[in-house]
Amino acid sequence: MVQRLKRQFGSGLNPVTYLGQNYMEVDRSLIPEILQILHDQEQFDYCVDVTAVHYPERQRQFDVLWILYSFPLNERIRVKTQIADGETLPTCVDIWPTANWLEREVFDMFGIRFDRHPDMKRILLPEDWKGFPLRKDYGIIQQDTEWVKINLGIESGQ
Amino acid sequence: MEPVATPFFFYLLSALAVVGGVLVITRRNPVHSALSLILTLLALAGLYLMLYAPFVAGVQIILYAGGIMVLFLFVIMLVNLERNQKEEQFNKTWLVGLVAAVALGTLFVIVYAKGQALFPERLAQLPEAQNTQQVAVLLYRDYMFSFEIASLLLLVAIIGAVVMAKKRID
Amino acid sequence: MTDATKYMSHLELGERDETFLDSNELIINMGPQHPATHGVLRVILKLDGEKVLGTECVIGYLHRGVEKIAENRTYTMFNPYVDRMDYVAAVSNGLGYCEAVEKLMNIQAPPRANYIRVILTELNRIASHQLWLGTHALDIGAMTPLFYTFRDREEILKIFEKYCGARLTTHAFRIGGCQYETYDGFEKDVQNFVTFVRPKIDEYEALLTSNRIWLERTREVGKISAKDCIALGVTGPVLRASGVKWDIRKAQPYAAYSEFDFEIPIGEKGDTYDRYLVRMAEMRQSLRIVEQAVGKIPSGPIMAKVPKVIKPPAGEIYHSIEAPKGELGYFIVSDGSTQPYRLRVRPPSFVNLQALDIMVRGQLVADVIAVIGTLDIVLGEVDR
Amino acid sequence: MLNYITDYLRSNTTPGQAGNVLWALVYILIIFGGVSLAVVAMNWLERKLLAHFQIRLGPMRVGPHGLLQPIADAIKLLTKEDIIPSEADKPVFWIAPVMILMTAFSAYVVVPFGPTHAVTDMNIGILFMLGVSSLSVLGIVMAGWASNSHYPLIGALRSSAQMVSYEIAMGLAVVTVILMTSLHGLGIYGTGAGAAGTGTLSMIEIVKAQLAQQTWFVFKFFPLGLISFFIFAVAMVAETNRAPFDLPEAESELTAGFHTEYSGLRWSLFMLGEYAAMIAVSSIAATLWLGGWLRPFPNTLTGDTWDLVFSLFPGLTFLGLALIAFLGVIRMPKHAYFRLQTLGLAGFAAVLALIGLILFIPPVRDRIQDIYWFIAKVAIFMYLYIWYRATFPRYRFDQLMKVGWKVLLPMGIGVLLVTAIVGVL
Repeated sequence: MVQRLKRQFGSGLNPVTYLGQNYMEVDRSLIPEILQILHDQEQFDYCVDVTAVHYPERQRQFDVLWILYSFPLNERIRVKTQIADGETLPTCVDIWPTANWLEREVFDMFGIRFDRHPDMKRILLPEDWKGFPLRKDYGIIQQDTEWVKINLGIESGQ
Repeated sequence: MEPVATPFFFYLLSALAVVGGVLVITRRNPVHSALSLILTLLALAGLYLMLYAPFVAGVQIILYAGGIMVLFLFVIMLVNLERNQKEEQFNKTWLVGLVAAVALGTLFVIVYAKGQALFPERLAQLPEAQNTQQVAVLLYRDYMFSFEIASLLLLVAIIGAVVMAKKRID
Repeated sequence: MTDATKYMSHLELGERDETFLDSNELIINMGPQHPATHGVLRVILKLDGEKVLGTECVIGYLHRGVEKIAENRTYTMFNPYVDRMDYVAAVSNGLGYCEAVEKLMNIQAPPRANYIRVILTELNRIASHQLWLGTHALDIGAMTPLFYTFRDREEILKIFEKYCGARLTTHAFRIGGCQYETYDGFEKDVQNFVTFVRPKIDEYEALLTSNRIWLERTREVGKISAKDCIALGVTGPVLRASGVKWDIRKAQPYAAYSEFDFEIPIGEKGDTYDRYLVRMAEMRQSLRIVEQAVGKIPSGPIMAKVPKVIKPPAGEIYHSIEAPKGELGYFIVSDGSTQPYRLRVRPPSFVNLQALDIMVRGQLVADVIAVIGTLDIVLGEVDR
Repeated sequence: MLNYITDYLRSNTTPGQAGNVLWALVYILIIFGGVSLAVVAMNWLERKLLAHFQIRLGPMRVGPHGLLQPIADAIKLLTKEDIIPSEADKPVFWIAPVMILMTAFSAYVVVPFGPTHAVTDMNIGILFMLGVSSLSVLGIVMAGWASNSHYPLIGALRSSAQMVSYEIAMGLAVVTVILMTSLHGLGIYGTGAGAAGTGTLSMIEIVKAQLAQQTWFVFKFFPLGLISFFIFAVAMVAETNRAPFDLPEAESELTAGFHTEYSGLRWSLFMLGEYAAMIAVSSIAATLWLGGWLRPFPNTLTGDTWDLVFSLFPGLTFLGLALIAFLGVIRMPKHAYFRLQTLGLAGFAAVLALIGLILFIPPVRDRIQDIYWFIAKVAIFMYLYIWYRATFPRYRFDQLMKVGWKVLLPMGIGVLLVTAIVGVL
């Protein structure tokens, strides 16, 4: 299967196996097409998870991952792509409805927007939260410090 | 049963009924009006009891106070109240209403004055215990036909209400 | 009430029932302080009379930033944190995490450790299902099963306490195996528990399974098809009740599950009643596993050779297990240091909760409660 | 004074019937006090019984076996802050609990605890009871509306819809019984002297008809009486909003239903009203179907011996209770800490035993019998109420309506028709 995809997409796709788990690194431009093919033709009917990893020192800061599973094949695969800060991704809610909340969580935690998502807003954090906590440059006591500055008039609560 | 302080209870109940009636039309809040109406109805039930008509009193409580008024309250609660409260309470037809009320009142007075002879000096001494039977005999023997017609009319009304409330069935 | 409308954006999808008496639409907030939402779940309901036109879940009240915490702790230090996600099935959480890290480091827990893990995890699954049954029945109005299930769950917690000193957030496993050897009489305790609880499960069923009111309340309520389940990523008993015979313990066995003989109970219709039956059957299957495991528990070490400082090589791993609620996955990215570079938890409750909307549309308010109960969510895991 | 009392006790009428205001007042006070006390006792019993159904102990701390718990509860409720929501409609919010309490208690005016033990023998007795208990809907609607909050409003709407619909089934079941008072059909049921009842709505006359026809109406025209009894027994649980029909108070859905916004004293008035209403409808059921104050087997087990045996029951009951209490004393932990509690329980047992012994004194024994059997029958219903609550899940609202309109109502009409036909045959 991976070979077939490799033939079809050439250099945009790089299949890797690590510790017995398959994943493929895919170019950002190929993402919508590959996800669609994985769902329609390769029977990956279950989207386990959508998540992201932040590498601030890289040019394209984010790895976005789709963890997929196929009930007929009993097989897992991960699709991975790199995007820069501010770049958006197409939503896959219309392929796997489950991606709805998962993508919202990615947005909530990393600030990666998904185009055409029906309800792109924060999910776990309050609407007025500042910053995206799972980015590496997000200071964990920043919120706290700000609060004590405003409310208690001291520099730091730590 | 030996009557107990009859005049006192009569005036008490009548006063309650009148006060309730006045409250019904003066309250701005429809729920309050409905509750006042219930007060009136209960006072009337008391008056029926004093007239040795316990069955009528019981029916008055069950049907009017317990049944119909609850439905009234239902409707009032479901309808948006805020708008009703802001509406002007006495609209321009109050004059007509007043005239009608005065006319009705005069009618009562005239009938009472002219036809006083028609009313018995004292209440006809119906045995209280047979009141229920009396009502039954009247309804199901003497006036059976009109009674059934009336119930048929109510049935038609119910069906009509359901049909009207139903918007459309696809 | 007013700010609820802010969240209503996608609720316009609900169609209005115009076939019968016109009535007011009502927006009601269920929760976050509500006895039937099992924690701090807030569900905004759009109602037509008592009929649900749409729902919107507002979650995150219990968000503690577990994934961010993981990035600031070493692998060993993070281990107790996972217990706090699904706190009624803490052992399963720990198992998933330990196995994921072991896989990343390419070490194998010794067989005895695996057996202990299986026994405790399955006991925990029974405890979790018992808690679910009690609260679910309470939501539907049957008070008594709650006390029965809590009485029997207590026996499991006692075993946990004797084994590792904690009852709820057990932190029973370590990366590479188990910290503690079983105490004297552990096998006997577990064996006694199995014989004790079998008739008790029949007792729960006697109260509910053929109770007319229970049937009316749960049959045809909150139906979800297998197709919808898969599309929405719903896993666990909810998926199995819809007729999909899928259980990670069988599909991709971990720990020592391949060595036991058990069945995957499935339902047919995917309604609340089927989910109830599936969970009841699962308890019995778990008892079977526990019985087998206790019978042939091997001797040997309980800890693999693990370096003092846990420093997995750079790389990434996804490992998932069958938690009582569904697929619990850990995705760990390591950069070769002592702390995970990124740790993602794939929580079953969070994903399953998404199905609430589709399950309750067109049903009544009372069914929302039944469905929230039957989804078996734990808010600690939904919000993390 | 003493003469006056003895005179009255010898007479054969109820105080209301005799136009005896003083005695009517005394009865009203006794009933008010007695019912309130019964509610308090029910409170304790319900908690205790539920606890034992649910493998718990229930209240154990306040007094021996939690006997003083209701008092502690009452003190707590009375001293609690009384909150009225600022958006509430105050006058209506005030009246609602009073309304419920009033209707619940005024129903007792016609309850016959014995042939002479009733405030009055109203000739529309049963109609009066149904009417007055139907008024409690008003109280609920008022409470729900006045709170000006969503949950109470929905709770009140549910509750009133439920009560209005079950009233119909209830009424049909009652009408069946009223028919039975005048019909004795086929000549095989009750042909004793005076068997030809005249048809009556009076509670006392209904019981007398059962005596005359030598059968409890639950067994009359078997199984018609039983079916109508069943209809009433179901409708009565729904009417009082108790499990499994406790939707208005479904705490998992509507928190506490129509009294969500109430607290302290006013809330306790609701509880008092609810329990009083439970006892009231139970007494209707006992009167209409289970022969009211009549002792079991009034016609088959006759004769002085049996009379004596049955008249010993009240005393024996109290002695039995005393025995249970004494067993409790024995099982109390032998520790200085529990000494006071043990003594208290022993005292309680002694009081029970004393009452039991007093009830064996012949004049008391004879007078108390009717009341004893009546209360015993009502107590069975109260136990059933608690039992239901421990066992059943809750119906959903539409299912509840379905049960009311599509099961009980047709059944009620059917039973009524068949009774009429069987009766005139």
